Amino acid sequence: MEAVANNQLVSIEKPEIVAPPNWEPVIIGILCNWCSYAGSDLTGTSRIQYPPNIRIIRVPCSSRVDPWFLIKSLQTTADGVLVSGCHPGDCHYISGNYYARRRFLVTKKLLNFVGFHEDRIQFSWVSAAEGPKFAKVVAKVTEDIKKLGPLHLYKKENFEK
Amino acid sequence: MNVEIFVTDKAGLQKFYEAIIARNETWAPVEKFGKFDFKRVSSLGECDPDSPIATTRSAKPLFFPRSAKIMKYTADSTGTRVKETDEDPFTAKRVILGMKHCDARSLQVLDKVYNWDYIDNDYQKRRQNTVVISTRCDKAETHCFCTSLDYDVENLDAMDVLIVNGTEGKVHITARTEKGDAFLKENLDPASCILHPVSDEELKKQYQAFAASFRLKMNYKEINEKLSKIFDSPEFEDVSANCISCNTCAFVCPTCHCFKISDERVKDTGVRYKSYDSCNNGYFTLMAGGHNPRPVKYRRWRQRALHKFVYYKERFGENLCVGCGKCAVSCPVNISIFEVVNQVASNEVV
Amino acid sequence: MDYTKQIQEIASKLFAEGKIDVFVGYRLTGFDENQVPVLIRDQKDVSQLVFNDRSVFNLVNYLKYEHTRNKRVGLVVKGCDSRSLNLLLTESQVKRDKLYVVGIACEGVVDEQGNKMQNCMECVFPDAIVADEMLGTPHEVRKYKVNADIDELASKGLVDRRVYFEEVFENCIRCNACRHSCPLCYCAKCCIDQETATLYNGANTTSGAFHALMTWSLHLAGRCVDCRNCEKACPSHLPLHLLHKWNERVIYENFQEHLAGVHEGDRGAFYKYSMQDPDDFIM
Amino acid sequence: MARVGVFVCFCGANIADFVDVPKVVEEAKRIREVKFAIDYKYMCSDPGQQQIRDAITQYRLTSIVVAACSPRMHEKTFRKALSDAGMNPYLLEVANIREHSSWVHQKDKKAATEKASDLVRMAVAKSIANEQLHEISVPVTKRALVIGGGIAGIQAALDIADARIPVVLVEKSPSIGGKMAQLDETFPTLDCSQCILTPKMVDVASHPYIELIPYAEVLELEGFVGNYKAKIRKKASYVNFKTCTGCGTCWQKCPVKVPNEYNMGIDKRKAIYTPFPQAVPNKPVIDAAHCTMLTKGKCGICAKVCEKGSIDYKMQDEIIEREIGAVVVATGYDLWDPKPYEEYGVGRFKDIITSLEFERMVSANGPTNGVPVRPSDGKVPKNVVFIKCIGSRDEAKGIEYCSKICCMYTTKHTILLHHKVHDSHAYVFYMDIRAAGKGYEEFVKKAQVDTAATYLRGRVSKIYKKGDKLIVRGEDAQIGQVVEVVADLVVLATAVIPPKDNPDLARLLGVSYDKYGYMSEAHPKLRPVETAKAGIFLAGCTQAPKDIPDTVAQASACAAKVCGIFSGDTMKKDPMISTVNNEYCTGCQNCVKVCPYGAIVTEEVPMGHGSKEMRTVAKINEGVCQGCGSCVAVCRSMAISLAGFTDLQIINEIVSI
Repeated sequence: MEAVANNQLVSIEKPEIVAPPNWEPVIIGILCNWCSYAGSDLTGTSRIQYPPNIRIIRVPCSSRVDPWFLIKSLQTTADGVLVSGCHPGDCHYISGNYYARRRFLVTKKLLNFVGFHEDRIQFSWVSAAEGPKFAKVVAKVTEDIKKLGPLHLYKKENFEK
Repeated sequence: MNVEIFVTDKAGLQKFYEAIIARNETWAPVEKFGKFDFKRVSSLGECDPDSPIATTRSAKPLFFPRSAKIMKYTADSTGTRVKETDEDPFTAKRVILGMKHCDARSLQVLDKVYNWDYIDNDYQKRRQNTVVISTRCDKAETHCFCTSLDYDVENLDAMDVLIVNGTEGKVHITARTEKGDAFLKENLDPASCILHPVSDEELKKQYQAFAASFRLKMNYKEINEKLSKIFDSPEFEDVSANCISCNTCAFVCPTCHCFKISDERVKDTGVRYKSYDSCNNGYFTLMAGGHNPRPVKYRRWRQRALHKFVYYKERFGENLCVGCGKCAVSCPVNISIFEVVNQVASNEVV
Repeated sequence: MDYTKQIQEIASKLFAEGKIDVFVGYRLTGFDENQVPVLIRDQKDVSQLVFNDRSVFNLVNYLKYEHTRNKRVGLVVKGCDSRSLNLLLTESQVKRDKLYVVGIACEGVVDEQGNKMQNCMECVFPDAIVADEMLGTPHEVRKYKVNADIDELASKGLVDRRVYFEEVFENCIRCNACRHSCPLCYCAKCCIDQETATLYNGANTTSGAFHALMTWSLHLAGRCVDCRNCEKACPSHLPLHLLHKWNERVIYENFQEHLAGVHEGDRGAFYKYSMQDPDDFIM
Repeated sequence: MARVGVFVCFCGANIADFVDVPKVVEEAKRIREVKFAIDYKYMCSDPGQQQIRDAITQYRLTSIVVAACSPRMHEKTFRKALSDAGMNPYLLEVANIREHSSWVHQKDKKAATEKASDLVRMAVAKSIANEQLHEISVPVTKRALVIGGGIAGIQAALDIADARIPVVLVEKSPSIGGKMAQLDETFPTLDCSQCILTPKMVDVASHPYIELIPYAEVLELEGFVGNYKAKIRKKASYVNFKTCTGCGTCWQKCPVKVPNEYNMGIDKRKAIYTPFPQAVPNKPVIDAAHCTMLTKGKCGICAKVCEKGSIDYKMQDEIIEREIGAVVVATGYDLWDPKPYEEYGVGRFKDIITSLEFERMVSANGPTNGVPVRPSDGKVPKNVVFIKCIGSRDEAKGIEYCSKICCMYTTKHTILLHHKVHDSHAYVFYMDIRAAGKGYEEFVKKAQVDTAATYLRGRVSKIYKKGDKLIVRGEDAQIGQVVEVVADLVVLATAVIPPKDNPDLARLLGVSYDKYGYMSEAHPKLRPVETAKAGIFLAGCTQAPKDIPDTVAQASACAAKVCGIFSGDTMKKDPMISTVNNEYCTGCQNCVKVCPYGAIVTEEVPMGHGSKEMRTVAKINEGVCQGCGSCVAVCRSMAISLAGFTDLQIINEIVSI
């Protein structure tokens, strides 16, 4: 609490870790090809601006996202992860996002249980038409994770930021 | 060397420990989740050096770490550069308290292999910089059989300082090596002790009581000989049937020293690790071409038993077993290596 | 709860009738009250078999090794064990017609100190679900209870939980006894054992242990039957049940009260879905 | 070791203005595996592609990273460049530094550059793990399914069938013809709609390659391009079409009267009916909701009077299954219900009608024999007010887009009014006159002169009743005054909207759709008739509002696409599919359970080398697999991998940010 009073940003999970000055979080965005990736392209074509912290990885479907991608991300380069897919019922592959949704919930709750702030792992449904929504989602996730401070849990030892 | 025996009482011992902890980097058995394990300690309150319960895992990780970083490298377009790894936390000068005799003995066994064709400098450094203080057990546990093996438990010189609980609350402290002698001079306040003037009779008495408490007894020479002849014994299949190949025995064993080398890379930085491995692991012997000479449990079990009691003996003149019983204690299905080797050896090949 | 005699009789009969090649049961260690799983291959060894409240280990685990593969197996299962057997049947790992299952209406087993195991006190299905023959008086199906440890830990703050689990992962020595003792971990090669440098998670460090245990518990989420083989196997005595029970609770509360291995053909919570699944955590 | 070439595009100023491109190149050059990196103004241009081709041979590159626009845009282009240079096209990775960096971080060049560098590094890391992939050949069922029998469906079906490819044409209503059959004359030529449409309808009915299934709907479509299986429900018509001669006695005698949909409910039809006289097929169906024999079991007159005994009250819905290679979706459009315009008195004033109602009235075969009348008193109106953009371009009440056709048909309506009622006068309230199209502007100009209609630019604010007249109050923006027009009849040019069940159909087909319910094309400019799902094409208003010439053009384009698929006995398929590593597969069959396409089966393989013991493993049917990766994520032993998106590729991306 003291550190906060001094206007220093600390890691929410490990308050002893203080963010370096001008610290910017790295967020990994894993997007499904048909809805969210197309939606993020639309954000681009519409020139809607959003914070530059997100790094986007394209996968065919949200159901391709194995929970260990999220674990690995948080253990290496990321301070937070966003996974985005098609809205329920709109999956290009019929039912992929329904399976993915179950895995996401359990993964999120489990990571939260062992001490990660729940906002480190976020999910969204963004359709190919929702360019503005994608920008809003990224802005929100970035803002959330900025508040949480740097992630310093179980990082791989050879990871140097 | 000339043996001096210091005699003190429980309180004096506590003071001795406190002095050690205050002056040295000290490792001692600490309880976590109901099991004891060697941990770095900063006060006597954290640990229990005289715990009658042996540590679940041996002191091996302090000399042969679970995952040692053997190098660190970066790779970019200008080339691959090996970077200095962080300082090895185990090569600092340190003291280990509360090591049982079997654990201490295991270091002598390991020394053989680490000084063999390749001299492992890190290991040597760790050994040289460590003072081992060992307390003799008062009583054997269920799976203990150290007295049945090829070393003299009573006159063991694997520890630098030996502590023995005598009668009437007396505690005997002896240096067993020169390093130990020097250490005692530095850390033990002679004022709190009586210098034992006479023979070490009391120690002998304690040892006899301790030796009498063993349930398991075997003739290791017979075992060595019989096992060397029964490579094809079908008995191995029987004794390995309830093994679940879980590797626990090798990981807790003080003498198992198999490892694997693997790289982990993030961004352009990689670390090369040397981590524990176990011959019970199904793909321990899997070769790059896909062939696996030990695809089934009994072959792996045979390797384990024979390596411990035949191969190592042939090469280094020692059993690769110190009779600590840690494997049997930790085995999820309560398999005891004592029973296994005896069972195999008792069924001679026709 | 002592069915030693009955089980010896059943095994003896099965061998005499030539119905089985191997019988998986328990025998005494020979030096204390604890028991060792035993694979009996001959009628003359049947007298080794015992069964009482110290018959803890889930024998279904033995169905994945070469000693039982493609053989006709007799097997003793308690309630939790039978649920894992149910999953193995569903996941085509064993063939029902090759098994002779002796089901136990289980009164609960005890740990090495003789105290009743925590999972037995919270057991929902004490009676074997899959069985050719039942021993004991059947129980009513009990109500699902949230694990007490979970409740306590979940009510703590984020930092406290982090501190607690950091200790857990730090004490893991990555011997993999947990996964080898788990009847549901039967993969030929575990996904955690990767060799490629970027995929590698094998380092025997806290972060490696975190990765391994997280991945492992997610692979068992919605499948774990709470037999606690893993916890008993763990040489560091880690509270592994916390991860599984937490997942079980999340799944039970969110996915139509799913419990693993209760119904034949139910593969676990991640291999089905419902339109009613919670969606509010997704933006 | 991998030798990667990195090619960074300026995209003119699109990337270069907001990302420091030379810096990105410089950063890329620092990566160990990158052996060549360069920037260029337009990488997608031929000289740009030439650079890639040259570098591949000169630097012996093993994979290529192009940092440019979205891979959804030019991945194919660059893949082609790779294969032209003799390299496997799937060794390409695209780093999306335009849509994901330069266009969205225009205010922060430093951050955008950093991000672009990261994206390149990720793409390089991924590309190192790329494998050579080869296109897959899949056998093709040469039969097309056309959904919807309006002019789009008719045109597509005829064009495909003329190429001697069998077509199954499914129409929801009892007759094909669609909306165009309801029109009187068509702009800008004032052709008689019926005269140009009905011959095509007859052609459909008689074409040897067309199987017409009217009064039916598609229930299920499973499979994949070239190998779909469609389940079609043919609704019970209660009339045996095989024996019915279409004589008409039944509907003449039927006592039940129902509002006639074809005439927008202005007159009545019977419970047994053909939608209109020129219907194809010209056989009646029984409207089960209204027939008293079917609802109450009383009547049965039609069965009595039918000489052929064609009436069968016990007829059931029939499920028809067809194997299909490609699908054309031509479900057309609906008109927006103007009810939200309460201030106009919609619903309260009978003399406010929609344009399609007006169209039916002025139609020669319409309910009023071609003369417009006031619904309230049947009198012929003199002053008629046309109001455009009802629902269109109206975010508050209707939809945002322009319905495209209303300007033109309203112009047409002023002409038709002028023709039918010589002494009438038309007033047109408009926002803009959008007359882009061949002959359209001329048509509007001529109409304005010929009809002397009064064009008032402005929105109508209110309509109220005064006596039997309607007073239309609106603004004339050109003179900046509020005007009031005394009208006998008000015609609302209601917006074009997608059919209500379009999203349902889209979901059933696995096609994406936009927020209005129009189905989405694969690319708005370059792939306007394809959907993102291979083998499914869009014709007409199911994609967006359009007029008849555009619809017909798109329908023919669909036909060309379908014929393209069917040009060989097999077709090429993307190799981004799953494969099973038998060594690791445990045979648990979780993948079989979650695969949405049923693409995974099991096979028996030996336990080990030369072993006689067998075990079960999963096997992917590569023709059926669509590459979603669901199976990969549920495969605990990591035995399945998805080409192009392997675990190694994705993790490489993650760890190299």
